[in-house]
Amino acid sequence: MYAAIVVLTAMGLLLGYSLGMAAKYLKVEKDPLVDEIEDMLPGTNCGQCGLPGCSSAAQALAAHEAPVTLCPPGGKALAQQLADKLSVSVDLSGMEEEAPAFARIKEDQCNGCTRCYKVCATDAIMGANRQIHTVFTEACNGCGKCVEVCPTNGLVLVPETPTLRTWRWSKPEAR
Amino acid sequence: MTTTTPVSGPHTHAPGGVTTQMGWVILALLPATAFGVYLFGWPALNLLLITVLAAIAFEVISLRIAKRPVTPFLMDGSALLTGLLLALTLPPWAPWWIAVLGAGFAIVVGKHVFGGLGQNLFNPAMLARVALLVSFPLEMTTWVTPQPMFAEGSPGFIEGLAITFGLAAIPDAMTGATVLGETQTGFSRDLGLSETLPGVYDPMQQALGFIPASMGEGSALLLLAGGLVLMARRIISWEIPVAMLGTLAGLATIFMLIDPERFAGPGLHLISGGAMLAAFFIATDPVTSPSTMRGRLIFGAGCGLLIYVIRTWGGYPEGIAFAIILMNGLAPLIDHYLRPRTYGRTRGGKPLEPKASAPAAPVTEKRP
Amino acid sequence: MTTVAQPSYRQRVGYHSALLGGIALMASAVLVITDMQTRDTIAERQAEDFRQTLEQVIPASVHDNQPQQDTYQLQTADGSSLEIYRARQEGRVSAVAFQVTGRGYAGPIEILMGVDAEGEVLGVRVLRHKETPGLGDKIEVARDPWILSFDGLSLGDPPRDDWAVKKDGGIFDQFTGATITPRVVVNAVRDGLELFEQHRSTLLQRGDESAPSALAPPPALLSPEEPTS
Amino acid sequence: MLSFLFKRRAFQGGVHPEDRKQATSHLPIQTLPLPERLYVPVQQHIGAAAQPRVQTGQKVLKGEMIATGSGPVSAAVHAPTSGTVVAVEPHPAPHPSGLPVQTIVIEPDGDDRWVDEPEPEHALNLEPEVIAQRVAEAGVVGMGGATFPAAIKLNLGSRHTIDTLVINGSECEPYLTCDDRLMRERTQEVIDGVRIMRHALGARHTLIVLEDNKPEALAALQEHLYEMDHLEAISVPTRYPMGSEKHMIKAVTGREIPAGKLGADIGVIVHNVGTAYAVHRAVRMRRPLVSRIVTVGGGAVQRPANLQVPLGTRVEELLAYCGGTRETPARLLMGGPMMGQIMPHAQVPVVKGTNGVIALTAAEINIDDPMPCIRCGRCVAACPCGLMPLEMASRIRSEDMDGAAAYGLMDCVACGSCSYVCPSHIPLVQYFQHAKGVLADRREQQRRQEELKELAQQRRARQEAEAKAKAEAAARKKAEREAKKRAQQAKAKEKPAPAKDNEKAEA
Amino acid sequence: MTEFMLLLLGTALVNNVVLVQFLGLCPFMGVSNKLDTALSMGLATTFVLTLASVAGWLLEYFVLAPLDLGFLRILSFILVIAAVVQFTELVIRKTSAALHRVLGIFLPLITTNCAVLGVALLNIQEGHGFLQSVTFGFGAALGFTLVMVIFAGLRERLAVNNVPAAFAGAPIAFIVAGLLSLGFMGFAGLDFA
Amino acid sequence: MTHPAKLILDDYRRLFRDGIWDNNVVMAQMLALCPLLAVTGTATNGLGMGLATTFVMVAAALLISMLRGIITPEVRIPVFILLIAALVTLVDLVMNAYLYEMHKALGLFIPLIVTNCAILGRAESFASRQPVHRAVVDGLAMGVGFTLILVVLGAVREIPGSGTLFADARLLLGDGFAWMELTLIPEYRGFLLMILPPGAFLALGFILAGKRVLDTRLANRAAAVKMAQA
Ligand SMILES: Cc1cc2nc3c(=O)[nH]c(=O)nc-3n(C[C@H](O)[C@H](O)[C@H](O)COP(=O)(O)O)c2cc1C
Ligand SMILES: Cc1cc2nc3c(=O)[nH]c(=O)nc-3n(C[C@H](O)[C@H](O)[C@H](O)COP(=O)(O)O)c2cc1C
Ligand SMILES: Cc1cc2nc3c(=O)[nH]c(=O)nc-3n(C[C@H](O)[C@H](O)[C@H](O)COP(=O)(O)O)c2cc1C
Ligand SMILES: Cc1cc2nc3c(=O)[nH]c(=O)nc-3n(C[C@H](O)[C@H](O)[C@H](O)CO)c2cc1C
Ligand code: SF4
Ligand code: SF4
Ligand code: SF4
Ligand code: SF4
Ligand code: FES
Repeated sequence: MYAAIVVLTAMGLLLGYSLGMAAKYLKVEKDPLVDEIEDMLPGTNCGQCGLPGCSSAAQALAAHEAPVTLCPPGGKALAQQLADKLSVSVDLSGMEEEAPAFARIKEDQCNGCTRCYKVCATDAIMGANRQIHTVFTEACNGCGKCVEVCPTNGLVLVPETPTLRTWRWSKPEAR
Repeated sequence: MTTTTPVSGPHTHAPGGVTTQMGWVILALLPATAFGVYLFGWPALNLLLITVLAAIAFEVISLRIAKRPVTPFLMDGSALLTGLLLALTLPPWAPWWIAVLGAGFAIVVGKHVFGGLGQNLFNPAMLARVALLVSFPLEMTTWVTPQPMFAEGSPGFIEGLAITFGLAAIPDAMTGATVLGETQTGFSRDLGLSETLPGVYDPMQQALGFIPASMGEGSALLLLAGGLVLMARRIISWEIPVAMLGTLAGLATIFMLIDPERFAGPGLHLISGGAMLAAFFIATDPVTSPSTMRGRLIFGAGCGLLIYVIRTWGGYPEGIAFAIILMNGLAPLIDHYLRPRTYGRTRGGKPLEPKASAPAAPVTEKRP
Repeated sequence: MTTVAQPSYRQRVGYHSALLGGIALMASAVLVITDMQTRDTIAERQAEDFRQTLEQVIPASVHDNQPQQDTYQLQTADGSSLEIYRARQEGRVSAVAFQVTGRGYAGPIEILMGVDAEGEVLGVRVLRHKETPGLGDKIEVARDPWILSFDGLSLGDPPRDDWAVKKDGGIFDQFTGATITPRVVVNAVRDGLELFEQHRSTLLQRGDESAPSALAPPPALLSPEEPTS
Repeated sequence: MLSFLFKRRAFQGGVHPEDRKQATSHLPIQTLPLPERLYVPVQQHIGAAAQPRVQTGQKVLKGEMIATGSGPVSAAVHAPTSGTVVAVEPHPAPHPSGLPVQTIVIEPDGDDRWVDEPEPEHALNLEPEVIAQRVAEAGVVGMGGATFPAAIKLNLGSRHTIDTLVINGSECEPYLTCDDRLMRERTQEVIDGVRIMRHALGARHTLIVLEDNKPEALAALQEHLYEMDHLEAISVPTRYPMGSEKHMIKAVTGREIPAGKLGADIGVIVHNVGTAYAVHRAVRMRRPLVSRIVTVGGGAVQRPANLQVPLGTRVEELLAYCGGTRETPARLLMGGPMMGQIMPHAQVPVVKGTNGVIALTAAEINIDDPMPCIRCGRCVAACPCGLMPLEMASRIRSEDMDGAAAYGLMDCVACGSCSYVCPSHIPLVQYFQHAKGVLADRREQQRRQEELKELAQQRRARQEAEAKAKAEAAARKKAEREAKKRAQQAKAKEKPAPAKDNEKAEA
Repeated sequence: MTEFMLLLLGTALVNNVVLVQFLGLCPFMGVSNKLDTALSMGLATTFVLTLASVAGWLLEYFVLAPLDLGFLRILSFILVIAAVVQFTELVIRKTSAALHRVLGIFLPLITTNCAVLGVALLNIQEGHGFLQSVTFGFGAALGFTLVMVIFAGLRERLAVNNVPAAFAGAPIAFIVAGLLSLGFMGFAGLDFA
Repeated sequence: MTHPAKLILDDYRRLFRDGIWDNNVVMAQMLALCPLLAVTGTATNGLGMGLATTFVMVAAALLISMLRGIITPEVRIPVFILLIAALVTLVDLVMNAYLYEMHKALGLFIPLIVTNCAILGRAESFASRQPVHRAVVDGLAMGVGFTLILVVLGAVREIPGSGTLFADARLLLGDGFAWMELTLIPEYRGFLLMILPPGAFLALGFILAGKRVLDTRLANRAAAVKMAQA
């Protein structure tokens, strides 16, 4: 009977020892995942995800604390990429592929306060103090921050007007 | 002259649709079915009708539950075909509840839990047959010798009903075993083929169907004819039947040459146990077989191999249903790994190397 | 849990080792005690289990010993050995039990049979089989009394040719739709009886000579080829 | 017995749609009278839209350039007749969406007067670059349907070695007979255009390839070709999509264009016969592309015809000329029934790529409501590109666009063979078009995101730099202040303990 | 040789660990969404299972049996398996970073794959010899990998099919596993005699 | 202010709700499948397995939660496994000695409680981070949830499969429980498929689908109620 105790204790000691050594000499370095994810995010730190910016979003994602669908500017495509990266399965069918929208300044209401100019993360708004501002559509990511700060409600988000170039075939109805 | 939603081309279509295809398959099965009904009399007709009607009823119920339109899906004829094929593989005098249970399993578990037509991964009729076989081996292995309709001694209409509805037992004198069952029983008594086969196996009778068997097992010749019609109409492809029957015959020949006492020859394998039905009508079920040519060759060969292995060494006297279900399971893998070569790419999917300015085009010589 | 700061001694390899070792020590200690507590009971249970089966093929009325402890290795003609359990009445071998195997429909069928000194079947039970439930499993006494139909039969009664299922011209019932299983069992029992007949003298006389003992004699002492006087 | 199964084929896959050409193949080309107004879109080709260079009210002459090509891939647009520009405004495009596109509306004056009357040229003496330039000036685009600016393809001879020029006269779409008639009626002009192109490309071999259902055109061509010219007309089996560049090359040269490459990369260039004719007009006659031949057909049309039509004519005029429709067409198409586009209404204009105006009855369309895929594999067998349409479609249906791409979505030429044979009548091509659109959107979005990221980083860098500069400036100021203070203090009290000051500075 | 081939076939097909013996079902259900992952998991399991069979056999016949410590079997086997898994991970990490990336995340899962412990215990219960144990372990792993890959193929198809909402996901996966195991019943009683 | 005892009770109620329905080992976590499918030929076997597993779960939760202070991440898993394995061996030995018939029926699957993924999983994710009382209640809840699904699946297979319910309950629970053994359909030959391996998978598939339907119904109803209130 003592054999039992001896054998098992010895095994325990041995295993504990080897695991300890393993832990010591084969430490996994810091998770590179966070960086990789951060690279995938839009990087505009727009805050639409409700987190203080893309790098915290990346951390939350890596820790599986945030859904892969968190980033509206990234859209469905990003959600899919993130899902693949994190090997989680998500049902994205509910996620609307939102048509991108752009800010437009109603010129008659702009008083040139420059507030929108200051919040825009991508420098999409041009204009000087006390002059009518304009939005450079190519650089606008539709985050809507400028709309929020405008004191005269002079900014609106409008969807892109469809053209032959942006027109797409719809998905057929399946039975 | 205005179209509301734009639709993409093509704006024309080849004749025919799903219903047409199913219709042809049913048509091609009719001669063998009619002959089977004639051979096994009223009980067989009852069973056929019950199976088909039950299949249709379960289809309607399932569609209702799934809140899908009933008419278009019922009209496609696939439920009818599933029922018909199942009926053809049952013992012709099996009781009614076998038919109902089988049709229910095929349509509900085999088809509609997957989402209905085209979504199922396994052949519904074969699933039902296997489920019945493992659950009710007695009923599923009680075969009768042919009792042609209106012939002397064969059951009349009323007796037929009695047999189907379990009110009258099948007279022992009328029961018999299929050839494959007989050989298997023989091996358990240490009898070789030369002792078991005489008396139970006559190639001609077997091919015509005058044997204790299911309706779809006998009349191998009629089934072959029906299958060839389907092939000619391009409703089924040639790959699966050829590969399956070829493999089966090949293996049978090889092993027969090794030990004729233990291993039956290709003739017996091809015309018994529903090999013809399976090769032309069941393994070719488009939904559950691969969709590429090479895939179908592999699929057919796999069916042949498994049928031979299970028949010869397995515990069950027949291998077809099992083989087909197993190969159905492999079909997605086959389709995944055996894709056709894409134009401009290697088989592996890499772009071809550009053959910069090859020598003179070969056809220039061909001026008429 | 990972973020909790660990005291430094916990990061030493020795600590891991000791921790695992210590827990292993405690675990093994507990198990050793349990083992000591249950070991005998388990052995008893197993013995009891077997005794009950034996009891079914050798009724208690024909013996006053413990047949499961009175074993004997019979060397059969094909060179293998067969374990024989001997029942004794006042030291004389009154019956024996042994195992026979047949190849059934779906695998081997292991059968335990008891035969009395006259060569009459005392009882037959199936120990293990893989036959189809609902079809071949009627050979289990719990499902069907069919297996009891062997009781009291012997090689001569019925005559040898009648040791077969009815379908093969014998006297035993087959089951509807399953002939193979009963056929195999009938054949196996008949073979068992023939084996008994063949070795009858060895089986019975051997027992006569040696005094009843709780322990089976070491096989080395028993060489069946050796004629007994 | 099974030999029919193993017949070697020019290319794998393909289908045999009923060709239905007999209604128009015997009808000579008629000239459509000038309509009241012409609607000339500035975008009639692949690439960037042309820039209008006329104003409302301006008079224009036939062949006058009214919009210039802009950017590397673009094509000029010319006035189809003489008249007045009455508007430059958005007008429904000949496109399934019917979305508006910038259009120059011209009211013809009825004179149909050319800008100039140049002499025919000895085109074969010209340098290849000059030929290409003339073609570009004439606004010639591929007339086979792709409408790729022809000059760019003619210039490829300078960068690639082109050994074979293939002239695509296969016209594999049902109903269409415009190329057939062109080859039969203007044989010499076509051949001349071919020679010019061959000269521009420096190709050694030239093949004019026809499907074997156009024996008259083949005979007409062969009559005008002579042996030593290394220019020959051959026929190939009739099988859709023989006209597709990739498959035609495979059929006549046995070569395959590697994925992602052009025909030029393997030394072959394909041009349509209509393009050849347009090149002849442009280079030899110095006439820009202002009209084209259009087949008006389909069961719903009273009197099908082959018409020479000024570009910008509205489709309804063509139909009216042909006696109108006998029943409301179930679908009105521009192009053939396989690859043609459905038109939202008949008020869209004929453009450079319009080879047919087809009004189909429901019976001709023969498309039922879609059923689920039964995995019959017909689409796989039909696909000339060796794809598995069913797998791509099922992935697209479940929104797995990347999965579809992995199955070769981008190798699909949208020929429609798969949809044509599908017994379940699944609109496979539309699935593919939809998915290609989604993927394009995604690429576009990704590109934007990259740009935006860049912008955001720049801004951040700028802000940081500014902040740093500010901080530095503040520090400098502070230091200066301190220094001043110290100087003042030093001045004020000549003898304080200097150590104390040092300590403060350090802190 | 034939004996071992037959044991191998029998273990892989006839008594398939997953579909017939009901072992290793959690990874079978959990890691079979994607074909590639399933294959990797199968390979990792094959390695560990074979090694665990060997280790278990050695432990039983060199330590436990001589010392009459049958009751410590479970305990010591699972410890050995944990060690084998850990060891495998170390080796793979040291030798091939690429392989580790593919198999790495699965290795910890294997410790709790009951097929590993189950097969090691079955080896002892059936009284297999050393070579038999190896064959049995390898065969079981082969069977595991086989059905895992087949199942993953089927599930990839299911993912793009139109399965009703009530059945989508886990329910239909179980039903498919059931139907597959119905097919595998065809191998029951397979007897190459 | 809510009484602290009520708070604790609410907490326990949540834990039980989780264990039995919302986060059920089988129906939500998809773990512990092997014993589940393997032993549920009859409801009785399911019950036996469930009780044994519950015991191990509770005891493991207790021990692990108690030891959580001294265990280091490096040897965490081996320690857990070691503890669980010891407990299982204990159960094995005790059942072998005192519930011999049941032990025979459950066979290989008693030792395999060790690798029952659910136990280790729960130890990792719950017991090793929670105070003893919560860990134990959670273990119990998970165990009960597992036992329930075992019994339900056993019943779903046993009734059509052999026409009985709780056959041989006497062997597990003692002669006092003979009343539980019901023969629902006498002289029934049985839909064998249900007790064969395929039946196990199929039955579980349908049970899961049933739960899905029930859950959506409940969610819809809850949503409707909320709508009505708003
Ligand atoms: C699924 C299945 C299970 C079977 N199980 C058994 C069995 O357990 N025992 C048996 O003797 N025959 C079994 N059979 C064999 C057939 O019933 C066989 O035809 C019969 O044993 C031959 O005997 P018969 O002369 O009574 O027809 C089974 C057959 C099938 C298809
Ligand atoms: C499916 C398909 C079918 C085509 N059919 C024809 C055709 O019948 N005739 C034709 O000239 N071009 C056809 N084309 C276009 C050719 O691929 C190619 O673009 C054209 O012949 C090049 O000549 P172009 O640039 O002069 O138009 C087809 C393209 C595709 C993808
Ligand atoms: C799900 C189901 C299973 C059945 N299983 C059996 C069966 O195993 N054996 C049987 O004789 N009848 C079975 N039946 C049929 C009915 O019990 C039928 O009434 C019965 O067979 C008639 O009795 P008889 O065959 O003894 O005349 C089943 C019916 C259903 C719906
Ligand atoms: C050539 C052909 C063979 C078929 N074979 C079967 C069959 O063996 N079993 C079956 O249930 N349905 C068969 N069907 C019908 C149909 O494909 C089947 O109901 C689907 O599997 C249900 O989704 C067949 C259909 C065709 C066209
Ligand atoms: S919503 Fe997207 S872009 Fe905006 S901060 Fe969050 S992660 Fe960055
Ligand atoms: S929405 Fe406004 S703030 Fe946001 S990117 Fe566009 S212009 Fe800038
Ligand atoms: S042709 Fe249609 S039904 Fe057939 S496989 Fe292709 S998509 Fe499916
Ligand atoms: S449309 Fe695309 S997928 Fe369909 S046949 Fe043509 S090339 Fe193949
Ligand atoms: S219980 Fe999870 S793998 Fe067996």
